Amino acid sequence: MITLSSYLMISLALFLSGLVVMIARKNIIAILLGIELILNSAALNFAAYTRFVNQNIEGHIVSLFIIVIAAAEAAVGLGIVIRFFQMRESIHIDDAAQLQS
Amino acid sequence: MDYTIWTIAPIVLLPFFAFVINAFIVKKFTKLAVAISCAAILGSFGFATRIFSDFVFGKYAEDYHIHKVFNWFDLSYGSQIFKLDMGIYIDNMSAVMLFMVTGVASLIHIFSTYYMAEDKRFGRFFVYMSLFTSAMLGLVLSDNLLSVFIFWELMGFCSYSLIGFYYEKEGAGNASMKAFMTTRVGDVFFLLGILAIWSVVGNVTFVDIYRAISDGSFNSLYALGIPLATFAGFSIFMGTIGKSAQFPLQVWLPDAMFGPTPCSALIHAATMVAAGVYLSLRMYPLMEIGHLTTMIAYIGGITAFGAATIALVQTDIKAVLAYSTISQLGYMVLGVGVGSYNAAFMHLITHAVFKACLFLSAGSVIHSLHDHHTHEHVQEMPRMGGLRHKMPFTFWAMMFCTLAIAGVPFFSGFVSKDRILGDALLMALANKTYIVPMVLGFGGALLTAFYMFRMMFLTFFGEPRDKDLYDHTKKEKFSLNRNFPLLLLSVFTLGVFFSGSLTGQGFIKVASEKRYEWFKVLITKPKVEKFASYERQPWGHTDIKSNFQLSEAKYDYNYGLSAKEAHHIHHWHLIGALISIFIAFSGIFIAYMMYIKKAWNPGWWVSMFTRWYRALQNRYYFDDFYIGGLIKKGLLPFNNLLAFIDMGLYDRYAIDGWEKVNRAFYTVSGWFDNIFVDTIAVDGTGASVRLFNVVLRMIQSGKIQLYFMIIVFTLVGFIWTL
Amino acid sequence: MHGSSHLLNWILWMPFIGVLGNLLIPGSKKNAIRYWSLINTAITFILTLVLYKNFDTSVAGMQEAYNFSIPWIKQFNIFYTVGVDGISLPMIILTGLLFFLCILSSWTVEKSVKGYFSLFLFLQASVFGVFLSLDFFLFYVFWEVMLIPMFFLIGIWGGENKEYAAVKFFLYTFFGSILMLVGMVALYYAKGKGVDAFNILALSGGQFTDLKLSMFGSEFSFDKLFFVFMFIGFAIKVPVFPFHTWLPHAHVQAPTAVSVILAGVLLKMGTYGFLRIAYPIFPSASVYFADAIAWLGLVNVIYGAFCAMAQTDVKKLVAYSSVSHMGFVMLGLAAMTTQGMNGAVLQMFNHGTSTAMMFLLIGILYERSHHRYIVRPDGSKGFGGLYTQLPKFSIVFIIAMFASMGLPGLSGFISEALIFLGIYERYTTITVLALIGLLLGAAYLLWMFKRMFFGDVIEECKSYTDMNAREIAYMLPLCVAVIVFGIYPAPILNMMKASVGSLVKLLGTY
Amino acid sequence: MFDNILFLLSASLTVVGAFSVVLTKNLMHSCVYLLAALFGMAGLYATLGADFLAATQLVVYVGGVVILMLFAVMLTGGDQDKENKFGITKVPAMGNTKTFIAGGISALVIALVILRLVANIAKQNPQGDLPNYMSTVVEIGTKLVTDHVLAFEISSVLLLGALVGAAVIARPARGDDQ
Repeated sequence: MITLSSYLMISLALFLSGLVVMIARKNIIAILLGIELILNSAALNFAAYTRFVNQNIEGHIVSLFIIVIAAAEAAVGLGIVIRFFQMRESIHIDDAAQLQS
Repeated sequence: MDYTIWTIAPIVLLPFFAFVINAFIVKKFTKLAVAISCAAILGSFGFATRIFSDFVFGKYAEDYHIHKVFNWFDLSYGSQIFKLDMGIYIDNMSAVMLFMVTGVASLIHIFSTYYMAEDKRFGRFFVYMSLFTSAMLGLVLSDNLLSVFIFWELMGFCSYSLIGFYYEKEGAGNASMKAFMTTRVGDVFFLLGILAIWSVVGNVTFVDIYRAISDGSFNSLYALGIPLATFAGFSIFMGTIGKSAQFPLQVWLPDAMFGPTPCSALIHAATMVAAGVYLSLRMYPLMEIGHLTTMIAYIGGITAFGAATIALVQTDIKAVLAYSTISQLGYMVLGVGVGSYNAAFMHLITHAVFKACLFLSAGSVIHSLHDHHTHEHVQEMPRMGGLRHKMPFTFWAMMFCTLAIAGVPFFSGFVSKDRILGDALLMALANKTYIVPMVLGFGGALLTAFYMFRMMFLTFFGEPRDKDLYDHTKKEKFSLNRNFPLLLLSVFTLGVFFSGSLTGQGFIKVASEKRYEWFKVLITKPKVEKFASYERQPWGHTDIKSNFQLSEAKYDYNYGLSAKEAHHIHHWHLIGALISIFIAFSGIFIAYMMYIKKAWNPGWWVSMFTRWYRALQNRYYFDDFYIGGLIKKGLLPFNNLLAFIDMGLYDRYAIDGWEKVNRAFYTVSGWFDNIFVDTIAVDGTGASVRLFNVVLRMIQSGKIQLYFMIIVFTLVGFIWTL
Repeated sequence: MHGSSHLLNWILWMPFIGVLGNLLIPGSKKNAIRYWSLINTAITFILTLVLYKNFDTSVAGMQEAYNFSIPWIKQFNIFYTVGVDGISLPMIILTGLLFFLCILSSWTVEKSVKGYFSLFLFLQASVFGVFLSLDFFLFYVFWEVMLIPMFFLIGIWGGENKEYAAVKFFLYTFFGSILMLVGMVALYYAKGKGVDAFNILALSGGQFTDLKLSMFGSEFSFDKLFFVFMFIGFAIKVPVFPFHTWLPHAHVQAPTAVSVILAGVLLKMGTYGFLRIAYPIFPSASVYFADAIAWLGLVNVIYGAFCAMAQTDVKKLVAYSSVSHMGFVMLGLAAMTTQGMNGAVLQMFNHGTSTAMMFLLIGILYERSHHRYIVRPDGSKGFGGLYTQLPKFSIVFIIAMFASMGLPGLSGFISEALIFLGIYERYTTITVLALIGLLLGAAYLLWMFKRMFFGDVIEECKSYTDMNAREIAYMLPLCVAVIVFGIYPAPILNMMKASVGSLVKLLGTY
Repeated sequence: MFDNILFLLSASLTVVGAFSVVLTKNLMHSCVYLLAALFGMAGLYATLGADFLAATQLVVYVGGVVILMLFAVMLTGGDQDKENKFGITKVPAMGNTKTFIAGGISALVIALVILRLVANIAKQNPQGDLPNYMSTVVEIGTKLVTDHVLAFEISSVLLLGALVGAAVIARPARGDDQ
């Protein structure tokens, strides 16, 4: 039986995966991957609630915006990563602990 | 002329002013100072003679007194009365005493002008002598124990100064200190006695003490659990023991011979040491009611005999005389103890005369004998001998005195000593406890005769043992200041001046009783009951001479007893006299056999009694015991210990220890302040900020994952609260 | 303000004028400072004599003519009140005399002359203040102020261990003062903080006899408790036995003149405190504690004498003799009889003169020898044959020594005899034991004298010169005093007898 | 039935992909697994009737973002320093046990919290109407230009900004040799 809970559980699994990736990984790109996962779990929730609870399209639109933001974020984040890599020759997150170069 | 204060006080004041004046001028005008001293004492002698003649040769009354008082100071305030009166008190005894003291002192002053003339401190000697004489006379004139004590101590000071006269010598320092300290032991007791009496009588005038005794005020009063009369009497008698060099405080007197010989004659033979006996006589009623006479007799007997034994082995001429002085003082005390009141006093007077003469003669001998090698005068008898050819006047003077002290009949010493011994014999018969003092007394008499003649024989007879010394000695020429005092004093060693009878006990009556038995008539035990209604006169009062004829005393041959009882006494007195005579001659005979005939060898005796001989030479080890034992092993270590406890322990730990306690306190409080107040409370505020800062800085690590975790947990917390 | 004469004010403030004068004189003009100080103390001494001349000996209380009182700190009813009676007058004269002589004896001080003389005069003023104050607060202030010049005089001009001695002196006395302060404040409150709450005369008379005080959960007798406080405060100054150890240190380290003042005047402040404050204010407690005082006095006498005998330092010996002699004063105070109390006050005066002589003489000797050993630590003689070398000195020394040991005819005897007469009936045992102190007193002094003065002149002493004119000049008045008051003590006794008598009468009612 | 199969497949793909992203040690692999997870997501959108969303998911994520990621990985590949400039050994780029424990605990905690919330929802178990599988494009387009026009415009500006920003940031600094 596919219920709201099923989606929510999947969403939870995605969120937790993203969370663990964000915390456990030291690679900036990997962290970005975690962020993507978390964003997706949020988007899935919106879509699931649209389907099971209030039946209007607003949830899809929010999910859509999430995807847009995720894309923007990925673009900017990866740009930063590249730039950071150029400066430090490293994408280790602990090397990025200073406010000043 | 009647007696006002201005005819009595000069007796004391003349020598005193001489002292004051001389103290200032002695350095520059030595001769003048000496003259002033001599003039002063002769002046005193004049005033004293007047009193003496009035009391003795006048139509005297046996209980007549001159008693004048003035207020020394008065502390009364409101109802609290405290007055201290000082006064002059002259009765028969003090009149005789005054005469003796001034007379002997005058002669000794005169002799000193010969003896001390070459001394570098000629003048100073007279300064001390004047002070001493005035103190002694003051003592005699005193009407109360406190002023007796004052003059007593002043004499002690003079004695101290004169013993330490040759202060270059280390020994003089020791001797003077020893003399002062030993007598001071007695003096402290004396003061205690004064205090005890004061607590009963409220006064220490002789008159009031007698009155209190007759009132029975002393009965049933106790001090420290002892009957008060005994306590006070004993304390005062301790003063006598100290001053009169009685056993066990006799140690100082032989050492006192460090002083110049005339001062030995005056102070340590004739007057000051006799003052102790004088005090005992004055306080005789107290001793009596305090039941102290037995003890006094024992002390007197022991002293008389013990000192005589020591005198046997002395070779220093002055040491012999010193021990003989102790011994004779012992006889006086024995006399006090056996109730032979006037004989004791008579012995005091006769002894003063002949002992002064003996000392002066010894001084004359010593002064003549001058060792050319050591430039010192010779005092050792083994270096003398045959000196009677060189100094005949001295020899005869000394011979008379020796006869007197040895107890040869017709001499004063026999009169007085025999009476003491006779009374001792009587007492021993009546009371067995007195047997020991009696035997000691007779034994001492034998020894006295022996050692005195030993001294005479060794000094004046036989062949000169130190030829060099003998040849350098000039032949004595009669000179007024050297020989006159000797000869005059030696004249007064004749018994007739003191008693009309041969022995003073009625053995052979020479003349009518009253005129010639003046001593027995004048000097009687104070009859305390007579003082019950006695009034004293104010200072300015004039004692009318005609009052002296109030009631004539009679010489009572039978002592106021029945003829039968008196016969018993006379009987035993006679036996005593015979024993004395026998003893005296035996002593002389032994000495003769030993030192003139050389039939008996004294060395044999020495070898027979080696241990005793050594004990005698060491003065029965008294000095060793006192100085070596009590002081060096007892007092000084104790002092050092106490001083160590005081500074080394008490001060260092108990007082400065507070510093340690304080340090502990301030360490703890400082620590507390530092740790709790400053570090924890004050710095803790800062530290907590810093801790916060450390934590926050740890958070603010720039590590995004950490931020993320914080966000997550914050979020969790936030959700949890929903 | 009552009383018209300012004589007491002049006496009290004259030394301050001297201090101000000294401060105005440049420090390089040493002689000017010395002469100015000498003149100043001479004037003060003359003023005290004027006071003596006009003194009415028949009055027991304060002399009306000289009382002077103005408010000082009105809020707390503290007054500047000065007055003189028979107990304080001998002390005032003694103070005037000794300071005058001490200035003379300090002529040879070369170290910071200006400071020395200024502090010395300052000390004099504070001592006068103590003896003249009738306001407890004023008394206390002077009592404390006195410590300041003493501290510096010992601490700067003293011997090799001066800092220790100065600090010890200061702390010891200060400890006592604090207890006294507590007592003073307690009295102030007990009296209701009124106008007369600090007035010694108004406080006295035994009005606190029945007052109770509860503290720490139990009840205390007010007068007994604070008598003990006062007692300790004064006893330290005397010094009474367990509190005596500052004295040898202070004496040994202090310069000559300061030793003289310390022994001659400052110790008397303690016993004066008893007579002026502790006894009149707490008469019942005084009577209650008389036994204890007597026993402590006895311990002082004996213990001081024993300790004195063991000393090898002359000054320390004399210091301990002071302990012993002040014990006699305590005995006299414990007697609470006319003789005893008069004797005690007389002993205060006499000890002041005789011990001052001793210290001055030791100072004279020290200027020649620069040491004070009777026996050096290595066992050799420190002095020997001084009698031969210094005849004048020796004679004065003999007078001082015998006066100190109480030879009749010199001043010490009468006071000691009076004390003994006073105490015998009440404390026979104590008297007997205290007499041993008299014996020991003679012993240690004579022994010292023997070791220092008799025998051959030792090599070191051969360079010593006899007393010079200045030294004779300042010894002479004391010699005269010692002898004259020894023969005829009535002038001093007459001064004090009414005042002492009224105090005895007060004590007699309890 | 189809829905169920689709859901199961998509869900499996998503969850397995997500977990693989977590568990793999290789960054490139993890990107690929992410791709798989995103595919699954698209399938889930499809089961929810969000066709446009599924398409967008595929286009934007799978076609854009993940490719971008792969490029970035390749650009920044190579040897990484094992130590930082202070000489301290760095945690490995793909994490180690400690970091995974930290992550795991965090995940556990938040999982519990969220499960507590989800439990309530599961009890209610809302069941809306099943989707009719109509196209949502019209409706979304209408909504975007009507109700959500502002958000739409802002997101476009955001995208533009992101684009420009990424280009600017990634561009080497002027004068920079690299």
